[in-house]
Amino acid sequence: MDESSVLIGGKAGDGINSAGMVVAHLFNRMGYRVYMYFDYPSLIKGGHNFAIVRAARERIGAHRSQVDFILALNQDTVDFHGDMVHGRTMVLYDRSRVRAEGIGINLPQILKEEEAPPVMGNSCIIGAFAKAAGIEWKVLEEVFVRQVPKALSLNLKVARRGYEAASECCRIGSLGSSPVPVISGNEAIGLGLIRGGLDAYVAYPMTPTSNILHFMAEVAETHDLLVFHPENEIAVIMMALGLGYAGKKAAVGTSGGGFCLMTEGFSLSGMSEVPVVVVLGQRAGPSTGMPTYTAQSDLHFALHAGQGEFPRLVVAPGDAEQAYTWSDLALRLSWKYQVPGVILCDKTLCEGFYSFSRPDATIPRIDQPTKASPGPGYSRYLFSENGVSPLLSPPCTDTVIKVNGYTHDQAGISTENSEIAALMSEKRLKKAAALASEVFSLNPVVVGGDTGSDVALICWGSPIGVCREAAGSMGLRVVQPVVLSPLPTQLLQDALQGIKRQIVVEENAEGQLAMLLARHGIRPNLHIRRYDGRPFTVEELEVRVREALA
Amino acid sequence: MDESSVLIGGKAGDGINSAGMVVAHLFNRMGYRVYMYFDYPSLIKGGHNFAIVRAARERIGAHRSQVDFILALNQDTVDFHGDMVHGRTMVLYDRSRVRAEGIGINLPQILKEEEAPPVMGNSCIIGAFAKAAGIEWKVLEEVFVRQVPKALSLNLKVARRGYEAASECCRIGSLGSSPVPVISGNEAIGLGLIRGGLDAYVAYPMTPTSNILHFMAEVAETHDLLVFHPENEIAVIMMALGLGYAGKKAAVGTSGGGFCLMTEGFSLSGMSEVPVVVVLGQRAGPSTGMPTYTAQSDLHFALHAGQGEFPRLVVAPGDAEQAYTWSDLALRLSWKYQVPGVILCDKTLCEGFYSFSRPDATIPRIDQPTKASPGPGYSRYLFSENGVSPLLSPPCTDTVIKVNGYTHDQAGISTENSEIAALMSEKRLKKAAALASEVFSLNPVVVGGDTGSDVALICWGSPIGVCREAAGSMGLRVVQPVVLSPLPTQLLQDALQGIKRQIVVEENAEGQLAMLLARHGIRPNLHIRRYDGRPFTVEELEVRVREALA
Amino acid sequence: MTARNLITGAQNTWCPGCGNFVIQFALKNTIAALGKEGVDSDRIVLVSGIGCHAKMADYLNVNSFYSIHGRTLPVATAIKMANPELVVIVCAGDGDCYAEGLDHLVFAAKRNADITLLVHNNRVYGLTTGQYTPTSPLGFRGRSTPSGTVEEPFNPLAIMLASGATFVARGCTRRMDLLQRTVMEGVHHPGFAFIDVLQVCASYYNLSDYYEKRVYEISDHDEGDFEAACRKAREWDYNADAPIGLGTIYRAKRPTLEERLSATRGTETDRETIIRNVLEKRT
Amino acid sequence: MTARNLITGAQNTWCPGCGNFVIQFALKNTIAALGKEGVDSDRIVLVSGIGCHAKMADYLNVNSFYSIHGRTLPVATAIKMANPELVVIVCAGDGDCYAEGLDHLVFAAKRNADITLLVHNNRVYGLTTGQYTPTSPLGFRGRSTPSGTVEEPFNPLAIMLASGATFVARGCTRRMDLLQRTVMEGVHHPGFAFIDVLQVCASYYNLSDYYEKRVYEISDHDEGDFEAACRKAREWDYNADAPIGLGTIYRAKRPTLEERLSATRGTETDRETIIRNVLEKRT
Ligand SMILES: Cc1ncc(C[n+]2csc(CCOP(=O)(O)OP(=O)(O)O)c2C)c(N)n1
Ligand SMILES: Cc1ncc(C[n+]2csc(CCOP(=O)(O)OP(=O)(O)O)c2C)c(N)n1
Ligand code: SF4
Ligand code: SF4
Ligand SMILES: [Mg+2]
Ligand SMILES: [Mg+2]
Repeated sequence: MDESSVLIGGKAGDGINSAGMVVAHLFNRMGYRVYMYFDYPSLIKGGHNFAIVRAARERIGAHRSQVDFILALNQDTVDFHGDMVHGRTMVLYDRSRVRAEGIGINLPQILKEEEAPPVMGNSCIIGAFAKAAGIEWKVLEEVFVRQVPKALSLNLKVARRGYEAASECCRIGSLGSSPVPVISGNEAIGLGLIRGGLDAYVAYPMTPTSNILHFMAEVAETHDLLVFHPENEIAVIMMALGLGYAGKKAAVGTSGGGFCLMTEGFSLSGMSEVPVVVVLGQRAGPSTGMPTYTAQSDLHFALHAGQGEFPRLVVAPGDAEQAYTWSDLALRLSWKYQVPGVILCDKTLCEGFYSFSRPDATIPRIDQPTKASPGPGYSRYLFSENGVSPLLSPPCTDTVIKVNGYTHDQAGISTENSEIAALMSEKRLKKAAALASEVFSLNPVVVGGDTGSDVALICWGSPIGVCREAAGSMGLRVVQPVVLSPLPTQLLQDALQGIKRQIVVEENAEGQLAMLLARHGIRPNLHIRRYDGRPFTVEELEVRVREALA
Repeated sequence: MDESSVLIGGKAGDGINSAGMVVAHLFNRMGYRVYMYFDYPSLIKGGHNFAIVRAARERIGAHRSQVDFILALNQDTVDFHGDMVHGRTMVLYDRSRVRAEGIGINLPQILKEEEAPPVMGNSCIIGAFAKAAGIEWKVLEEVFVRQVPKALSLNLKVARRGYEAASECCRIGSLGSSPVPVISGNEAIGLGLIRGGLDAYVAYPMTPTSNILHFMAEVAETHDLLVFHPENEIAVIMMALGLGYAGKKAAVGTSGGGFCLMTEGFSLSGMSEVPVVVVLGQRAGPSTGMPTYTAQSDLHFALHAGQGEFPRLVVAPGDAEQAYTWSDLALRLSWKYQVPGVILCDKTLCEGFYSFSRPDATIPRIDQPTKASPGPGYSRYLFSENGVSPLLSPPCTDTVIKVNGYTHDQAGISTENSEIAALMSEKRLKKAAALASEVFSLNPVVVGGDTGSDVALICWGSPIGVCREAAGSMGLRVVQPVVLSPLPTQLLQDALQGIKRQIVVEENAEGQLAMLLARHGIRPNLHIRRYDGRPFTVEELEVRVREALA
Repeated sequence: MTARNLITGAQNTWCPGCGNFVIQFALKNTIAALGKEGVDSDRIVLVSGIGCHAKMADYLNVNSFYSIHGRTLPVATAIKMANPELVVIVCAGDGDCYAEGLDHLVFAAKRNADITLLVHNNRVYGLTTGQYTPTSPLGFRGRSTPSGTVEEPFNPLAIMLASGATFVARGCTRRMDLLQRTVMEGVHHPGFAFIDVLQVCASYYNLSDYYEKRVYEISDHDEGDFEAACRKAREWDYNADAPIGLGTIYRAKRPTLEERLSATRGTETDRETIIRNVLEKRT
Repeated sequence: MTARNLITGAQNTWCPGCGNFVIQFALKNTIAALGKEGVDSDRIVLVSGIGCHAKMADYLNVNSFYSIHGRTLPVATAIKMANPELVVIVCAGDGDCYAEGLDHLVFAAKRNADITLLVHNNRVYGLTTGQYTPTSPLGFRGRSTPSGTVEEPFNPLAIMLASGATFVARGCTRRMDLLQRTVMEGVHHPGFAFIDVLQVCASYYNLSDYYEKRVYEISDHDEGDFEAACRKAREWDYNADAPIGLGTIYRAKRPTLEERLSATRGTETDRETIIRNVLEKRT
């Protein structure tokens, strides 16, 4: 078997997310590349959670409409996902609570016999799954040793009981490749920022980026990183700017509602030229919307947030490697050009898990601008050819460093002089141009699929995963602008050369990328949109593409 | 003489704004239509302020590069405005402080003799101006009686001394038309909102809309209007939404920085369908920028503020009549379609003064949707053909009225159901479509100038005044979309029918209207932009248009 | 109005053992009791923030404004300003009301609008899975502070007293009856009623036993004595161990915001008149 | 560093008679005195909000972050967290710090970052031409309240004490010397130093005579006694007439935010190591 999909479902509190991760690591050990989608409502205990783990020979970033195994810890897992069942789908379930056909395991009884707590039910069902899927016990043991942080031996015991209670129904073979790390999009962003030189991370919790805060806080237990969670998002961005002024590279993370509160500071970043990087994790809006469900509906908000005109970097990575690469680059570019940056992601990317191959070798180097020299003559906003002024942070001997959110002169003193105001506005335009030309050289438009096709799927962000697959299976070209501001229009046009039909695939209702392209003279006429909080599956997209082309 | 321009300048604290208004009213009494531009830095006492009063036979909304009279209460008024002098410019000045050529008046001596306080210097110089301009004393007396609120007789005495000290150098004749009200753009907005049914105005002070707050607070002394100034702009918009929920029509006013803080509430308005109207007065940004200077650089921010997708109304009136009309309409439309609305204005409009002829007869009627019926079956978010649900406010007998910023079902209860989420998203799209079709019928695109020309000036907001004049003198068409969201694309295309060269005139650096038009397939290739905080003058625009066409 | 089921059909998604059930019960009973006093349930408006606490808006079958994180109080104040006939009750969280939107809390106390605030103070961010809040003790290990917080908690009661609140009380979900009495007192209080409810979070900060051992009902205490109220409020600092008094700590009489507003407001209602008057002055 | 003119060439645009000149003078002298103590002016960072007060950032020739309305304190706290070597002084307005950004003030007190805050409390919005602020007296007729406000002022000192501030003081621009001493004490205080400066606004709320008659220098007062500090803070409520004490009201010792942060922080600095460690665990 070349690929396999497993759905595991249960109540919030049953540990579905970690169980899914263990399943993912079983495949990982056997040399598969995995992707995991985790679906959960906004509540803490109860309700219905499920994870879909998909394993394949090649790198993937999407799940399918059907699954080969269902691991049911509650009845909902069987009842709600009937449409995902195909002829050979095997259901493993907790016999004590679930009525289904397949392999029933009496979880409570096993747990009771082993004196294990209820949350270990998932280990037991995983054991059963391993057996059913013909996965060797050794593999499971290895994975548990590495991935189960607490009560390993009891978990193993319970898993063994599950293993023994089930029977093999197929055999998922090892592929021989070595395992690679499996990380979430959030972790990829965090690691990319750290690689880019991050000194501090400031955030107020908000799905889907809270886990970056948790991840960074954990890293900071051993690593020299400042992680702070203040009273609200206004404080978050203002602290980041204070840190930036004082010479620390700082990033913040939030979602749309929190970003609203940051917009005033974001504009201050634009004017004061104190950089900051905002990780903006999109979720279904408007307002609180569906906090744990996905969307791509904040693109134009990110492009235009904050009063007045100033250059900004907006990157929208679509998978873990891109997230790592572009978080690194975003931090470097924001600092180099002294502009605010946005890493625009979404719940699917943030909380999805991906097999991760370090792309470090392919990450372009960003040269740093020439160093500033301290001294009484220092001007924080010195005019220069490309608009970028040499940057210093206090304390510097005999140097006064003034940053200012008012219109200011080169020294940073407020002014209302019309000529200086115009020059400073032009300084910002020059920085935008310089940033755009550097972006041009960074491969900001990804072209994939069948590059000979005259049909292109155009997408941004996390749907790249599903688009790549659909394009692969249907022989289409895929074009993904990773940088959305400054938009690499020329490269996009090149990428779309020879294309007769352009289909924009987006997870929003208004067609936000389509709008942006139209503004730049690219006017695709086919659109596929989904706006119910759920990401496209491979099959769904294929059907929609066929419909669109019909 | 058909028109006349007067510049009066002095320190902040000299009462330049009110002095300008008195001069404006002199012309008004004589049947002229007036426009006043007031230029002041962000400080309370000192510095240099000036007002340019321009009077003409027809309605105007811009000032010229040159003036016929300069009334100088300080030396700066002479020194800074040398470029505004033409061959016959007459300078009247305070001889004790200013060196100039023209008519010098010894203000301190007159004030001392009349035992008048220093601030009455402006009355004295106005008296001198009236004499120099050949304006009858009776006119001045009438204006003072109506417009000088305090110490009338002393002010008149001082003015008389000025009148007597000067000599006539020309004669500005009466035109015979009756005087009309002279109001600021801010007042026009305030009155329009009141006409539209406003119950409450909530604001935190911020230039250039603070004066709406002050105006409304004054109105509320006699009128049954709730005016409240809370702790910050977050409280402002949340209070407005609370008022809206409880059945009061509420508007708020701010500028870009304050609007940033409102964006989260704005998105909540979109989701909860509790309407609110935001008066967004643009000023030079980013960030604090130049708080008392003008800009048109928040268009895209207004169009895209707030996470998620929801319909919004954005209107950008350009003069006092439009401000009155469209503030009225904005309030009515926001309530009818239960969407947030923005009245996008700028410092030039807000703090400029305009002769105002009530346009009430031409304001279209907005029908109200059918009434909701209370009772246990009431659903706040009932699905309907055009997406608009019947609106009720508590208390209503046996009726539970739930509004919600989460994705919700028809009853207003939170849901994460994918079908309901999609349907609610479509409900919002339907409202957008319904709003767009009503906007279509409201004459949202103003076409003026020489409609036979194949060159068009395209503008939005306050530059309509200067564009109208330049178009008039140069024989061009003028096209002004007053509604920017939903953009009346078809009407714009109609308005641009037969146009060979389209020049977009904007007071920003990036060409925000041009971007918006491009997105909708209208791609003008000529651009005139100013971004130093100052509005275009008639002559400047004429020169720039000639350059652009060359 | 006709008798009404005060609970909606919405599925309840609080964790088993969550203190929010107790608050819901207290509120339901309070609303029912108000009905008997002649306060029609149609006149009740519930305003909530965002967090576990806020789900109350889905569960109670009364008018509600399910608002955004931290912003309950300006909404509630405005509803009361719009229509003083409405009885406005606010359910806020400690993250919500003590962190995200703390400023509004101080201003609500300062303004004395006649609304009742229940802070579901579980001393943790519940819905975002367990981070510290302004009332978590020093060193609290939450998901954003795995090595422990670096801040002492503040004492919300002390801040409320300093801000001019006219009714300051504390409840605990381990003491349902007392809580219900306190809520009723709060609603009856003419002015801003602040109730800090120590709410057990079963999943992220289960202080059931801790509270069980320390809480007591305040008695022999002069609610009108500001100094005594301050002492009582400071008895426990939300950090170190101490007895935790429950009940009303302070009560004072001051004109409400609505009363003062209606005293300064004009009466002319004809819009055409007002427009004409203004334009006349500007001519 | 070389001796430096502490005043920039920027044109000063405060009104004649404005109390801000006095604060500027006090700050300039403080910075000069710190220089003599070995605190290099290069290490001073001034953070300001937006308002008349904030122009200090243009006028003092030291490092500065001219921030936005109401948001000084998170900026200042972060600068100190980033580099504890810096001496961070904040000039905020009463509209700025008591209205727009009040939440940050409470949290600054709670966190005890070692920064010094001067609130230029002119009890009015100066730069936006005269509206009431949270410390304007009840009935104040400003441009947004022509019939008088409907709110009592709050007492910022009382709120600071309730919020855990470790240094609470009051100054007045009518008492320049005392103000300067108080500022110096604030800067020397290891922790968050809060100084409410009663600043005369010559144009919109000239209380020169009012203060002249009522202010006195606090003496015979135990700055370490919290209860005494509360009484002293409440002596004048910013509303009714009462003697107005100036000087330091409260002082306590508590670890600073920076100290606590550095105690919990890891030490590994090699980025590649950390990335590899994480990825290893995820394989
Ligand atoms: C502006 C904003 N920031 C962050 C969030 C994410 N968020 C939702 S609930 C919550 C915390 C809730 O904690 P608390 O208010 O204490 O309520 P509890 O869940 O404990 O009842 C947060 C941070 C949000 N919804 N909005
Ligand atoms: C978010 C925001 N809201 C409003 C303003 C407008 N504004 C500028 S200064 C100011 C008031 C200043 O008052 P205060 O803080 O007391 O300072 P003062 O001028 O009295 O020194 C306001 C409201 C702003 N700049 N930013
Ligand atoms: S997380 Fe805590 S507060 Fe939230 S529902 Fe569960 S027990 Fe209650
Ligand atoms: S308005 Fe008041 S605070 Fe502002 S500069 Fe003038 S006197 Fe000073
Ligand atoms: Mg909580
Ligand atoms: Mg002030």
